[in-house]
Amino acid sequence: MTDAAPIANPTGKSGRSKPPAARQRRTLFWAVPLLLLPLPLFLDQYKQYVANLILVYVPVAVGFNIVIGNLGLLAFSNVAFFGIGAYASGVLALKLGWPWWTTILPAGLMGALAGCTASVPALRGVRLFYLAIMTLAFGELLRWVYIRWVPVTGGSFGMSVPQPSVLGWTLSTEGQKFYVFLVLAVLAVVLTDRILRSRFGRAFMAIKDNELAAAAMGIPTDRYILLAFAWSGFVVGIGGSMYAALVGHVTPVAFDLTELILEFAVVMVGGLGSLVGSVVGAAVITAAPEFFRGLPGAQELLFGVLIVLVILFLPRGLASLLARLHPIFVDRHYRD
Amino acid sequence: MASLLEISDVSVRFGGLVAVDGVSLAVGAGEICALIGPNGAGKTTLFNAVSGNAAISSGRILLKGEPIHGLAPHQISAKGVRRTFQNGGLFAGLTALENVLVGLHAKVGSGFLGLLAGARASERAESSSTEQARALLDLMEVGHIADELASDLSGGQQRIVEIVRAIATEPPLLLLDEPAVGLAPHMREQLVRIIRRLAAEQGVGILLIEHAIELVMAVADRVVVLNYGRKVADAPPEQVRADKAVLEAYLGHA
Amino acid sequence: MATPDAILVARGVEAGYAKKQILFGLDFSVSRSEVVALLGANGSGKSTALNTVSGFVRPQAGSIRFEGAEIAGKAPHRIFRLGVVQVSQARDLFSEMSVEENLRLGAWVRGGEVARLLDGVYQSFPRLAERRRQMVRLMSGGEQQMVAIGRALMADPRILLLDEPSGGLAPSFVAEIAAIIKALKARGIAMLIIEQNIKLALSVADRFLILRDGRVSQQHDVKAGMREEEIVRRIYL
Amino acid sequence: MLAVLPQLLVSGVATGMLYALIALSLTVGYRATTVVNFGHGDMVMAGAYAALVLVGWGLPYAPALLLALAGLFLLGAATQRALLQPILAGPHLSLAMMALAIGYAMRGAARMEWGSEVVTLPRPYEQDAFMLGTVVLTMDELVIAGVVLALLAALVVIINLTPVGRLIQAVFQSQRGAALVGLDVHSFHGAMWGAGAALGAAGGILLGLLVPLTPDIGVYTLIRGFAAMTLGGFGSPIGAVVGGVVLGVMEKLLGFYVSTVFIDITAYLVTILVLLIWPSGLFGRRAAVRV
Repeated sequence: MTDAAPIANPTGKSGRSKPPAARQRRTLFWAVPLLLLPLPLFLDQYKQYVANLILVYVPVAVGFNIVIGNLGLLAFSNVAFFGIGAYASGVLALKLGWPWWTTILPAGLMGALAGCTASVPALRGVRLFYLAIMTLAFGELLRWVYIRWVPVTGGSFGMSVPQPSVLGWTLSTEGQKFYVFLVLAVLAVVLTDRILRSRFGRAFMAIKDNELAAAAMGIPTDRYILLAFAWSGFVVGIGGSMYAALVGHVTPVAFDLTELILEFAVVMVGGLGSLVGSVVGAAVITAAPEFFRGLPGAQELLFGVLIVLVILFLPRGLASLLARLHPIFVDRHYRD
Repeated sequence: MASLLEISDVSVRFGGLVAVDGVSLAVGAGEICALIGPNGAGKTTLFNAVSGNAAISSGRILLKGEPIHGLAPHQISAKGVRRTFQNGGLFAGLTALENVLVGLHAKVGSGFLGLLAGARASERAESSSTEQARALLDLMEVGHIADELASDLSGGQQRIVEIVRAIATEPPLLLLDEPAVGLAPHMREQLVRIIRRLAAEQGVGILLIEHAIELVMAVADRVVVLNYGRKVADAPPEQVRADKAVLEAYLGHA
Repeated sequence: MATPDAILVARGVEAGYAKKQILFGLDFSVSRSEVVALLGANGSGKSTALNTVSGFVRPQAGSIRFEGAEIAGKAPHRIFRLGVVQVSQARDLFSEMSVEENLRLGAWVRGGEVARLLDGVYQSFPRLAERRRQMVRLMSGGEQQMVAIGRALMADPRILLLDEPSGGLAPSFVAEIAAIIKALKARGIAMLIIEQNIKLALSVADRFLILRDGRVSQQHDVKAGMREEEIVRRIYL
Repeated sequence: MLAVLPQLLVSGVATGMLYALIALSLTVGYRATTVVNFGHGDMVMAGAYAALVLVGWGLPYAPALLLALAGLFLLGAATQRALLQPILAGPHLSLAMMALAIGYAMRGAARMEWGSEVVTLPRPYEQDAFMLGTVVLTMDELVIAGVVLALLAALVVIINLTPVGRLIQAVFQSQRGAALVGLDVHSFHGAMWGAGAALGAAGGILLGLLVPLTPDIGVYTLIRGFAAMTLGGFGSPIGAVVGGVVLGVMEKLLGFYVSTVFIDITAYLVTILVLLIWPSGLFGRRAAVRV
């Protein structure tokens, strides 16, 4: 009987851990990066590159997760934001000669603009698979723009991005990039955490759970869907800018459907709707392929199987495992 | 004096079906009006018309003398009409407290950029509304479950949290869609207490749909009976109970 | 409660959807050739009870025996094969097909003599015989209800589960449906009926059960002659 | 400029027939389960490679192709029953991801085997071309059109004249109704995904005539299948066929008269514009998607 628990007593559920206090979480978001500071001392150039790539995928996953995990819309426009950010940084640096660090914000803003565009179908009431297909087509359409707009993008061969610099300092080693990337990744996580814990984040999750009831609470759902897409585009766009700086070469191939599945995998394996999950997913999924270099296809096969297993047996991702270890990892887990 | 809510001659049609057929009723401030009738009588449709979830095909719906039909649900909500849902409209992935905070959404008022910059003002807005939400949950005797996820609450607790959420902004009008369905007796008593307090202490006008007649008898000042989309009775509870037309409505034809 | 010739016996059935339990220990039985009506207010669990018997809702606990065999938790198509056939509230007809096509599909799994069964249905429903080529979508609600009952009869059911057969029908059709159910009863088909229309329910049932909060709160013999007003009070008021 | 129009139309229709087949194969699975199979393109790819392998083993053409189709039927049915059915009641997100992941794994497996080589399916006929007035018609185009028409005719016959077809129609009209007459809906779902995969595989084998096989052809086909489905109206079999042909013709016309870019992007534009402006498409009714 559901109403068995008398109202005057707390429901005696001892197993459930309460969401941690905001201060505790903040500690987590600052302490982990601090612990990572000496990392470049222990890694060779290649391993450092992989570590940097993980940091690139942190904002990408965080941004993507907002739309599919927190807002709960099946939209695949994240690769479009990622590509726009990378190309924005690349074009500004290569064609206009801007130092890389000044292109980060514009890349984010371009991503946000793409986010607003990608939200149009959702605002017009398109949902479910229809929304997935439309946003997927949007991303692919952009990829053709990269391929065909040769004077600006360099076409299929892409463009070389000049060595990144920050405030006049050139980032010549992977280790130097690491520190800049770390700051950006931490900012993406901390700021997104602020949003998710505020009335905005609550509105996103309310919309996901019950759009009708959300509107009945006076939430202008359209405005919040637009906002979620814009912030998602902004954060992922910055990830794109970091990617351009890391790889030094931006090509259309990097933003195809395979990339979409990779990013989808990061979020699903890490944990839908969970910030901790976004970070963990980025680390696991980015590091894993490095074990399969020189074995074309093995990585795809393994990822495919891994995702299948996660959906069947760990639907809330690795974050739910961590949450069992310590309440500080307890996050907004995906529920259905 | 104009009533708080005035529904006059409202009809709602879906295709060829007339779900609500020329119904008029009024609810005053601090008044509790119950809407009863057999399945398919049009009760929920009438509710949806008031909250903006269904379009009316004729008639008028006035809140404090001002027309609200034709507005979007979130606009009607902003004007002070809050509702609960028949099948539980709580946000399952949020805690009880967060659900109430969503109810307070419009009042929190932190700006987006200020929030990103970590401005004191937005933190203050958050923490003061959090306190307010906790106080409300305490007031309604469910303070101890504030940090439980809504999906982990019992059916009764969910109902009460949903009501707390609806009244968080102190709306003048509250619509309750079958608040007692599936509730254990002791929870029903608590519900009755809360509904009466809202009307008496805060002057909230309440329109509720309910099948549990003992609850209707206990709280309602007036009972409106619908059958086949039409109003067949509008009277104090005891009178309705004895009304022949009401019994007929429930019996059906054969 | 369970008479020796009970064919359907439910004991302590608990069932529901996702996190919402609806049935809390439901007990009832239906005897051979008996018509039992399930009455109750909204949310009392009537439809869930029916759907649990037919396998569309999987019970979490309890036992449901049909002619001695445990059917709780079995897939709907397996329960159907035993002759437990449901007419759902939404009717769920094949709306782009003709009356006869719908009827024939009813016999598809249990595989009786289609011609004989068809004749039987057309005799019970002369109205359908006249319209055997008509597309179901274009028929009135009452006629569709006849198709739905006819389709169930094509499976030669051992027990028929009817979910609000008079729901949404005009008064003239309600009388007609009542006549049909009485005719089926005369043929000795056991039935479990959910019905909002209490007059209709009382006119066809041998026994009625009142559901409240997911269990049977009262059960009465129709012959005992409780006043209708009293029943309405016990259910709703 | 106008002189080439007939030629464009003919080759557009031929390519469009192929799209039609793929859209139809997607529709079969979708109609049965109301789940869009995002991994369907990879079933198409797998069909082509399966045929390649079997022919490579020296099997005669006809049995090799039939065996490939049968294999894909089993693969489609098995993945549906084992991996999708358990989560069918769950969120759309998981369903989409599951289908993508299955496809992704298949693509990986194909890449491990054939990743670096470009392979083509051998033809059992000469690569001739015919002149019809001024219009060139290649043997490949003829074969594609012929096979697709034959398959469509077979499907029309099966669906309209056989008991199985009646049952398929019944499920498409009301799943619950089919369950109420005793159908095992789960097995039926599996069988329909199998049928969709097999039809898609036929499309993949034909596609092998037009383009060299790579493990990535699935993506190419998936996008065009979606576009054709959207244009024709989601879930409508006739719509899928008509939408496919119209898309094929549009690609050729826009590609020639406007810009070659359109050969690549017509499918995307069609998907976006149709869903935004005209969501029901040519033959669709209100979208029947499980919520």
